[in-house]
Amino acid sequence: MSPLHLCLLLSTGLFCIGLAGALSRSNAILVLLGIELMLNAANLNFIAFWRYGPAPSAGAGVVFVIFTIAVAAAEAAVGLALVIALHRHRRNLRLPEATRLKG
Amino acid sequence: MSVLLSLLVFLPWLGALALALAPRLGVSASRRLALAFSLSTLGLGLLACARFDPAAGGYQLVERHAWISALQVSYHLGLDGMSLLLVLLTGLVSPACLLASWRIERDVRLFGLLFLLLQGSALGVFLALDFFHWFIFWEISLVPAFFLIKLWGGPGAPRAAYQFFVYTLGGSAFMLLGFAAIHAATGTMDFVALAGLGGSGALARQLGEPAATLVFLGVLLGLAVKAPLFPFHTWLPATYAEAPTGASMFLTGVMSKMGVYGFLRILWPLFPGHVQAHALPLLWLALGGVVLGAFAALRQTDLKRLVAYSSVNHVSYCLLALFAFAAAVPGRAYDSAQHAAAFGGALLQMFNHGLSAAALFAGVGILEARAGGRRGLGDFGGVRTAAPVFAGLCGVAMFSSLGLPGLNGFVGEFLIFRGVFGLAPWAAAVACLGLFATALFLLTFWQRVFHGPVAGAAAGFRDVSAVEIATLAPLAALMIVLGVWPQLLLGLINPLLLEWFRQFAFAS
Amino acid sequence: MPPAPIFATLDPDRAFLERAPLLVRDFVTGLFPPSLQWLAGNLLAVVVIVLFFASLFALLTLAERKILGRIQNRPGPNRTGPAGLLQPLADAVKTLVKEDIVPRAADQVLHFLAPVVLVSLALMAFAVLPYGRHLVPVELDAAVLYFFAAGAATELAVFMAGWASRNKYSLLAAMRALAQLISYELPLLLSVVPVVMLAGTLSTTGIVAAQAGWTYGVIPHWHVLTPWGAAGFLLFFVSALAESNRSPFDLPEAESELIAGHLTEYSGFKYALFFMAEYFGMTALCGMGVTLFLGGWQAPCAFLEFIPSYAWFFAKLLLLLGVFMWIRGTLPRLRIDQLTRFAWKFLVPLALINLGTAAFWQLSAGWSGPALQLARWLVALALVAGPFTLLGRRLSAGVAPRTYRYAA
Amino acid sequence: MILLLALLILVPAAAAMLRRNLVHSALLLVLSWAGLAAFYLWSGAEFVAFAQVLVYVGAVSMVVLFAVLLTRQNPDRAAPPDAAARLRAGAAVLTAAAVGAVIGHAILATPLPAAAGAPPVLTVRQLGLELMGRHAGSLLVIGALLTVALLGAVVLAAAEPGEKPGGKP
Amino acid sequence: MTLSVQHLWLIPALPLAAAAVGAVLPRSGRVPAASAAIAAMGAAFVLSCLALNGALADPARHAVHNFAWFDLGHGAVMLGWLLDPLTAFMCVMVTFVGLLIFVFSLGYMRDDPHFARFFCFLSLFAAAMLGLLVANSLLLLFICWELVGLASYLLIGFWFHRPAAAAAAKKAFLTTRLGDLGFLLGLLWLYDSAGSLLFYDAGRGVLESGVLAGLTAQTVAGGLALSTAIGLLLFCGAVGKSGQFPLHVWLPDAMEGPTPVSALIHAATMVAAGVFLVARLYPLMAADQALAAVPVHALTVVALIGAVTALLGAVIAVAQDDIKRVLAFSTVSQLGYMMLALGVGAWTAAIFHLLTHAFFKALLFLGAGSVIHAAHHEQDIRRLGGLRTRLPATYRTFVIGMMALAGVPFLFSGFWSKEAILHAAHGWTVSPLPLWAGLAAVALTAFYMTRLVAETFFGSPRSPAAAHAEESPAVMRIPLVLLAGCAILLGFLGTPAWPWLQARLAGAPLHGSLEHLFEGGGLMLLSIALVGAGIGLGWRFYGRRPRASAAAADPLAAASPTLMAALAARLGCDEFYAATVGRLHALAAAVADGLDRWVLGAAVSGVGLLGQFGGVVSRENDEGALNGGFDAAGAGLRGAGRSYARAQTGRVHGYLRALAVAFVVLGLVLLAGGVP
Repeated sequence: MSPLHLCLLLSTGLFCIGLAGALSRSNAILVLLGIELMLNAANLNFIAFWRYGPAPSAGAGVVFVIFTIAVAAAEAAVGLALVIALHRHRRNLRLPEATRLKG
Repeated sequence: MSVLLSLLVFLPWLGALALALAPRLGVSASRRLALAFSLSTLGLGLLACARFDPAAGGYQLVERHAWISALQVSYHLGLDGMSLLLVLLTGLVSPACLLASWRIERDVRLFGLLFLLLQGSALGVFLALDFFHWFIFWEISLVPAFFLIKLWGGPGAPRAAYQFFVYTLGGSAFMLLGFAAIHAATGTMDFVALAGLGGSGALARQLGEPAATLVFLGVLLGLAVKAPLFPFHTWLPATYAEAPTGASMFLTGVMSKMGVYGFLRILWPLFPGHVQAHALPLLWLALGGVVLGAFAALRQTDLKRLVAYSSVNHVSYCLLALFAFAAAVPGRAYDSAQHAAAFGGALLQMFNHGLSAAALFAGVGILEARAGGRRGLGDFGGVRTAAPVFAGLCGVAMFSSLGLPGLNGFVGEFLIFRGVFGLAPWAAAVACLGLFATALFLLTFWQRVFHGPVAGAAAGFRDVSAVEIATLAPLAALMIVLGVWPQLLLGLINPLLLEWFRQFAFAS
Repeated sequence: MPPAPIFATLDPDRAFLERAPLLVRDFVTGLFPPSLQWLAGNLLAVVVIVLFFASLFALLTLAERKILGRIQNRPGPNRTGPAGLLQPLADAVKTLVKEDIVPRAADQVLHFLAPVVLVSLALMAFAVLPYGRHLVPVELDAAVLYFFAAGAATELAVFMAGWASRNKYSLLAAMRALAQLISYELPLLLSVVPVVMLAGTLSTTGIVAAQAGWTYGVIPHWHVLTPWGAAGFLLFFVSALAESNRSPFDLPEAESELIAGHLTEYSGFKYALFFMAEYFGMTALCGMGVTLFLGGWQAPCAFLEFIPSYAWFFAKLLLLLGVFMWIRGTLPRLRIDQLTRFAWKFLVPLALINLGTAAFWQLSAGWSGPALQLARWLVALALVAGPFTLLGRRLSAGVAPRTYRYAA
Repeated sequence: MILLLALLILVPAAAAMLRRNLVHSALLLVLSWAGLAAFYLWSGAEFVAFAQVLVYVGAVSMVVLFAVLLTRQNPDRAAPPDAAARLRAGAAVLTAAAVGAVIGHAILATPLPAAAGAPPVLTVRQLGLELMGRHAGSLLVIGALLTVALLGAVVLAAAEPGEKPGGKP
Repeated sequence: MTLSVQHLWLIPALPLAAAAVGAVLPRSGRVPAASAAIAAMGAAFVLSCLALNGALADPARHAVHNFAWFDLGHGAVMLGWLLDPLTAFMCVMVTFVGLLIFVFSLGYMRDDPHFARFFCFLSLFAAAMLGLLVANSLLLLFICWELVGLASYLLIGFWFHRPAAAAAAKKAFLTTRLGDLGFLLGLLWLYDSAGSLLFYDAGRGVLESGVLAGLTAQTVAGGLALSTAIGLLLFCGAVGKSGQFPLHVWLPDAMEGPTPVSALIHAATMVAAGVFLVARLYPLMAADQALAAVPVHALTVVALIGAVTALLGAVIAVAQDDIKRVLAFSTVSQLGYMMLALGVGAWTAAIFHLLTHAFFKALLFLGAGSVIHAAHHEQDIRRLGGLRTRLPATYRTFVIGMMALAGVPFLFSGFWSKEAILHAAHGWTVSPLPLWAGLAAVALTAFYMTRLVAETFFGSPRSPAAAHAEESPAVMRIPLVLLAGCAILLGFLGTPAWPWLQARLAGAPLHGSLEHLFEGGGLMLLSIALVGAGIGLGWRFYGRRPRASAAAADPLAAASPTLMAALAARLGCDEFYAATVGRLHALAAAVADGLDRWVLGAAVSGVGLLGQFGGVVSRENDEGALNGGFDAAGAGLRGAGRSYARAQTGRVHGYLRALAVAFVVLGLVLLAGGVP
């Protein structure tokens, strides 16, 4: 079991936690957080491959992670803004009930 | 280098610009402004006339500047007798058109704007000596005409306007293609240079066959639609009938001359050989216009359509002269009195028809306005009782159109017949039929509308107002003056005729 | 973690005082077996920093009270010990023995964690400050980033404190504090970016090194002495004031605002920790300011180099802290709307403009000759001063007397 | 070490997903993110680590917490998990487990370089050059994305005119 | 005192100026308009007399004054004035008769609101007519020819508010124009062949031997000499203008105009212009006489047309009931006489008859006008009657005119001129038809004129209008008297004993002696007998037992109703023309219009439709062939989408779950597939 395997398994675990959370929780914020976790798992993978991968010095992995973090930040901002809008319209954040695009 | 010609062309456009830039201009002020700019053509035309030396020949007051060097296009304006004649005609007819449109109340500023645009582009056509901007003027003229017809025309105007636009544009497209080929072959679009090439036959050689014939036919088609040459005239009755009076006057008075002008300025000089080779069928077409135009007019009940057909008939006389010239018996010297008469008659007829047809349309317009839009042959009766002055002015126009001696129409027609009889006697004989039918329908028109007991819309018919007199009286006076003293115009074009004979000497 | 340099190669020509801290470190680490020397070195640094700054905190509290007292024309603490010098000690004893009250509805864990996290994060910031030549606890390539990451994390602690207290005033105050922190973090970071840009590094030592040298031996190449640097320093300083909840931006914990803000439900030692964290943060920010703009440990004149570099650093640090206190004694508190408006409508745009100015400065680095230099200065000055005055005028025009809804 | 980090990452994450208290969840996630930052640091990606802290711990967590507080409902009114929720949770765990199994199997079945070499050295300078060089375009796009996201978030979250600000009744 | 040819233009110019004055005068300017017209006419008469005086000094000379009208750069178009006895006599006649008629009009048109306009038009006519006479260029002649047509048109349609008048004006103009087309073609041909249209131009004129020789030398289609062809075409104009068969139909209708107009234009002057034209062109027309091998001579045609017209007009006149129409057909008949004379070579006799006819026909028309004026515009002779006592002056002058027309021997001018014609016809060798037709016309003329006088003046009034008729004023009576005098005296200018007029016209020496008076006495006796028979028969039928009432049947009609009905209907000429020429024109118009509307319009529309069709084809192609596939795919997609939409619950979890499950499936597939 190489460190890379471990890292990847760690990433898998994080991903699955995020997935399970996103799937199971009805609260929109938590779903978003689950998705964030999944994104983080992906980031973890990038770093792991950058660290242990065949061509570690390229720096592409890190750059990718930086981009992903930026995207995640944007996603969080927009997602949470959506959550607030949703809340304003529906007075709750239960996603299973939010099935319409129109408020 | 004088800028007189540029001024001539662009002053109306400047007027249009001025109107465009003055959105708050009142109705009356718009009319006056448009009229003032329109009159500028007459003033400048007379100035050009004074500076023009008829004896010198050739193009005068030439302006030439390099323009698009890549295409060897230059801004080239010039004046010869024919151009001068038509510029003067434009100068005379345009103010009359605006005066005839005096009663328009809706969007006067736009009307004046479009009209001045139209006037400027027509002048451009008459003065341009390079195909490039000649064609631009030629095509631009369609746009204001289209809108004038469409926006101020009768109930069928939109359709007529589209028909007019598409038909003429379609014709021009062929001409454009033809000139593209010419440019490709010779590298120039300058009329003077091309006329030199055409006169020596080099143009046809450079184009080669069958390209030369195709180009010839393309250019012919473009001009034939505009003139119009039978059977490409079908757009005309509807258009003239639906257009507002002022536009009808300009269309028939000036724009139809653009086609004939094109025949003389482009087709003849560039393709003398082809014109000669195809003269006979063309002569038949012109005859068709003369005879069938007149007979078709006989059948019309709409006065405007009637006048429109008379226009077909009259313009066809010009073309008749041109083609008879070409169809002349070979072996005859190319500078006989008959030739001179034919060409001189054609030029004179252009001018005369411009005056008389415009006046007739103005008269019909007055009738229509008084009758609340009705203009059927049966809608009137005894107008002469109610409006003797109007009847008198219309009568002068009608008899001029009919070719009564003593009025201008006769001189042109006489010269045309004189020439045509000498060159193609049978054509003259056939054309006499048209002459008779012209008299027939015009007198029918006169009898139905002006004679008889007061009936229909003639009841309560006001006699002409001051503006209407200003519209018609100058035209009528000119008809009489030119009928008695045609030398006034012929003096301008005589040297031109001789010059043309020299040019066309090749063809014989 | 990269191992810290243990045996610093010291320039033998250097004065003893300059080398003394390193010599001490080398001596102490030398007592440990080589395999543990890196750990010992780091631990030593931690211990020294904690001890030093804790005592500095004590001194600062005293100094502040004394200075404020003087400013307000009163003596300040003067009973405990000679001239009140033992006052901090007394305060410490008092807070330690005071009952730790935790509201029953409070989230026990978070209520406890909040001050701890806050203090630890505040302390972490000290790790990357270069206190003197070769005197940097952790030599990080992305040190500046680290510093601000640690600073940003403190917001979390504020939230925890406010939320865990289960007190609506606490929570609201925490939210306001967060809003303030977030608002001012932006100009703070943006004012730093030009420095990073011109120094070309995120390393604090690198930044200090970039400010080395003197013109004519008397004018140091500190960033603060360039147009953009001066502006940047001003922005940084103001933002730092707000970041550390210092007056005139001390709304989160001001008694007259929302009781005592997120600290309402804290007492005793936890309260002391918050207090300490605040001073730590203030000190760290001042240290960073010194590092970024005031040349770090660099002496102001070439001939003053004989004074040890750490001495210069702390001199500057204390000077800045003194200004903090001076301002506290001088300026009235801002209203919350003025506060945010000031951040978003003045500081952020100016910081962005300053960024452009710095870019111009960098681009015109190649200009040579006195005339061009003068032009460079004038242009940069105009780029900075113009917007400063214009925006300032606009801002002051905008700060109209507030209309009170409920008060008379 | 890696196991320690895994613990630091996974346990708070799992706890966060399980907690019913949203604030706790958020704070736990912050912990998890901090663990991730530690992992990055351990992996030698200093810059990413600090960026992770700055962005996640400093910013995203704040946004999340703000959202939580702005949309706070009366905790007493929060309905206990009903059957549907339980069913969903079960299905979720099952799905996640399946995904994990597949990925895990894939990972384990893939021969990967076993030996860990020296951690690659990537200074901030190199990273900056890399970003501004090969990835300059992407950087620009990301910048644009962030700007748009910022504006979008503002627009979405802003109270519509005529509406009472805030979500409280 | 003479008028030189250079100043000959003054003769037409004076009335023209008067016309211009009348044109610009307002409706109320009655006195100035009339005085200007009469003064101009009087001055023109004086000038004409002076010109005659000059012309008679050397009758054989054709004094000309030519000038260029306009210049084409290639030879000018020339016009000119010509002064010879023909011109001069005609001018004197026109101005004199015109003057009298102008004066008569003062009375006749007194009550008309358009009095000024009337004199304007009359002056215009006079100017054009005089211009026609003095022209030394066929072109100028043609111009004036058309202008008199215009004047005729305007004057026939003077009461244009009456539909009949308007129609008659149009008919007159168009019918004459039909002839004018031939004139124009002939003119063009002549111009083309001769290169000039001047009559006399120092040897280059078209009536001079040099040019004529060239014209006769050429032959055209059918073996006709060129001069014959041109002459016949030009004669077409004369046929139209002079109301010759077959273009005579307009002349009776022209009586819709005011009676002075009928007198001046449609009796005395304009209709004689055709005769004048042929007389003027006589050298040209007669140029082919020397040729033997030609199928037909121009003059032969002229003579035959004239003969037919003379007979036809006289026959139809018998059955007309309108006083003016009777006179109109009589004019047709008399013009036929003149043409006949021209055709048989007696052009001087033709002009002699033209002049005498002008006076007595003008007299008759003015007398009729007087009757009409007195009888409140009642023109139907059946409703008149008994006017002898009421209108004594009119009656006397009218009878003089009637006798002159009927050719009552010796005393009346008509006798001498008619005898000259019959004499010439008798001498014509080509065909006897002209003589027989002439003789028949003599008898018929006497008959219908007797009928006219008897019906109008004898018996008792048959209508209130006639019963209350009053003699016309002096202004109308004086011209009648003067004309009556002329109608008697003029004949003595051209008696065979002293053919002064003929000699002067021909420019030949005068050989007068009394022996010649009864030359061809047999023919004269026959003619006298025929006149007597005509008058006697007329008196027998109409004079002896005057008609009792307007409704009473005509005695002749009672005898032969069919014939009289046909004659009354003018032998159906108008109907025939309406059925042929009119129908033809309508057909041509319909064809032209139909061609335009349906064939060419359809062609254009066809092109447009073709374009549209192309568009449709292209579109169908797109839709059917290309889009069909897409459409099917689209439909499939839509169906799939509909079913898929059911999966779009809007539940985020569902999507996420589906994503995860799909991922698992994909992963399993990949793993199972052994993809590395």
